Amino acid sequence: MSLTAAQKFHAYANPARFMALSDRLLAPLWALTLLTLGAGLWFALFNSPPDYQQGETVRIMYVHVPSAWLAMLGYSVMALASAVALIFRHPLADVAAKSAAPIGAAFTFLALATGSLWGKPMWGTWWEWDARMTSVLVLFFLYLGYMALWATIEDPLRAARAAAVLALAGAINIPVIRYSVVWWNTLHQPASVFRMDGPTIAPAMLLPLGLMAAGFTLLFFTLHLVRMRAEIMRRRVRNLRLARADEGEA
Amino acid sequence: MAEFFHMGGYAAYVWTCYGLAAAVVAALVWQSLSDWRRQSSLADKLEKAAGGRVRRAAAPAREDDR
Amino acid sequence: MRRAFLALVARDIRLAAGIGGGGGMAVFFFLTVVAIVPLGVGPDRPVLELLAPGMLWVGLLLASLLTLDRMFQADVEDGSFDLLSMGPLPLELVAVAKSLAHWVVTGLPLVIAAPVLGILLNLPPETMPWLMLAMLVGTPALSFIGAVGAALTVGVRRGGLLASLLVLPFYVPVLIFGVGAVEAAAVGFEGQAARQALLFLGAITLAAIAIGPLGAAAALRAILR
Amino acid sequence: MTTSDLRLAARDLACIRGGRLVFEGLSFEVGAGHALVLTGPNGAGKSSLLRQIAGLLEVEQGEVALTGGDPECGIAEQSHYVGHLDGLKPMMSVIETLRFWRAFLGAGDAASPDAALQAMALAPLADLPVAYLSAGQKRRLSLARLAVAPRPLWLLDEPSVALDAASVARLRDFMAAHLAGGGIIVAATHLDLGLQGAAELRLTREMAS
Repeated sequence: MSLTAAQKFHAYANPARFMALSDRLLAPLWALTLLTLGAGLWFALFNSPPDYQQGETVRIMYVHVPSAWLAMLGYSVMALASAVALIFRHPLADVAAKSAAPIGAAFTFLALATGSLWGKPMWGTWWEWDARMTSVLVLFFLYLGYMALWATIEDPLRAARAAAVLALAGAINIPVIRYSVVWWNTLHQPASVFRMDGPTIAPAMLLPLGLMAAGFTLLFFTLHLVRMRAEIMRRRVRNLRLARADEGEA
Repeated sequence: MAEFFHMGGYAAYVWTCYGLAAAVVAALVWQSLSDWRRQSSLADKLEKAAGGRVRRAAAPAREDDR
Repeated sequence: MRRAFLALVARDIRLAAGIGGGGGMAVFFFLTVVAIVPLGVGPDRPVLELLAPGMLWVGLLLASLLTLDRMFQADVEDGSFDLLSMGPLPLELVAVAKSLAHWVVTGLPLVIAAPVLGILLNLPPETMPWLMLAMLVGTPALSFIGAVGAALTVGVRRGGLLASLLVLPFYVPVLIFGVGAVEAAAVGFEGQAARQALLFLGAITLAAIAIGPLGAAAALRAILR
Repeated sequence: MTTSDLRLAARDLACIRGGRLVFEGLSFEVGAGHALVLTGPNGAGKSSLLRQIAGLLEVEQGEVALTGGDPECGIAEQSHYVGHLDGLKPMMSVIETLRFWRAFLGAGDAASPDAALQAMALAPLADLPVAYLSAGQKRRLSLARLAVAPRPLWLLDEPSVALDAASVARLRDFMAAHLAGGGIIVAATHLDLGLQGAAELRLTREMAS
């Protein structure tokens, strides 16, 4: 097997600069995340009024909406990194893509579950096959499929390429799914009660929501860095072990 | 205080929501950090075992093994 | 002999849970199959409620079929099966160990995933315990009956498809009583009918555990020697 | 393993594969501490004969018996078989593989997995996944399996395939130790494995006709 220049670069790359930079960034990032999340929680739970229509359940929104936002942010990061990995073959890009997936999947799950917990008291049902929920569910499946693909191919170089293709295919597919589902759904059931628009948000709610969204986003990027570092280490371990298998003859 | 936990009769939903979110986030943070710790300590150990001999670090992946 | 048996079960579970083992794949497949139903039949809640028990069981059957063909095939392909068959464990017990491992890595997670899917299909919450109980009782039968199909198609190219065709007819009773238990529970009657269906399901599972490994071992002997 | 009256005997064996008669009328005897080397061209039935002895292939005619061993067990249970396939799982580590076979086969007073790795010079690779090993290392691992569970009869099909000179020497010592302990080896090989006082059984394609 002859390696292309890019593969060689990848296999031998020692992303020391990334490791050093991320090492310095992590502590302040954690501090900022905790601070923002703490402030967000304080406002969300203690210092914001109940909604005049939804009552106290509106507090679920402060978790639900940021989670849903991260679900999409996670996929965007993953797709973007996959594109960079495919086009420029940058060794860090597929590490970034792989590391974003579990975080995105976890928050997609959280968005679905908290939505369910919000739906029960408000709409009287845990689940409704409306356009938005259905497309988020499909997004969750895309995440799972992406992670399953990574888990199935042992060689990271090949897994990265296959997974990148899948992530990009999913990125193209998401709007298609979204609109097909809207169309499908309105055919059967006109959107009436189950609209997510809700009342326009009062400023008193905007602050906790904004803080929580910022906190979640910071958490996402902090975790993303941690996971990227772990992934780089995993590859280093793999390379060291392969080298040892070669040396084992001595 | 009791009123706060009562959440206007929606306590079960609101607190489950926050509890679930806390659990998922905690699990994610824990898993990420422990994975980092595990991989980096493994890498350290292997590097030490290689004793600086293996600065080239990488061998190309074997195609025939899978 | 007990040590050998446990070692084999542990190895198979570990292999299925690892890279390319397909342990989580069955649950993922189950999720997708069931979630796709409302997209096909429409999101009408009463309709979904009506379909839910049947769809959940059909999804479960398909998902457990998915991983069936690797039960013996993987070991036969890489030569481990020769070594396993020469060990102190009779082939019948090897089949029991493999069926058991298959159940632990596919059947059990499917049972745990089922209530979540029940919510998606608008299954009444009261019937949820019955659903899980029925699946818990019924899924071992799927693995143990499936072992015969897996053994019969060992060494066959694209054996997975053939194994599914061979095994599905034998899954029919499990499907009937499994759905029966959930539907009966939905109707009420203090669970009398549901209990009866569960008993039938249990009988089928016991029979499958008793007969499946014998059939699988016989098939393996006939085909591989 | 001091069952000195151990004896592997085959009488009038025949083998039919895919409707073709591979060999017939094959008889031989091997006693404790002795080796039988099977030679002959491809397709002469060396592998088939080994698989028949191991019970992996039906014996159409004649019989093969191991006497003087454990009367409770069949030949298969008293044998180690090393075939063309290594029977290794890529995702299990080297040491896990040996631990599994030790637990599965029943260890008795055999060598510990670590000692077995030492003997095959695999010790530094103990915690590597099998997927990372080269073909020769895999073969050595499947040979190390023979050390973790005691079996009086070894059936080896081209055991030296993919091995380098140093490893072949190790294999030689390994087999000599087994014979010295009163074991029996039946090996198919193209290579002179330097087995002391080994009898040779030459299979030819013409035997069938």
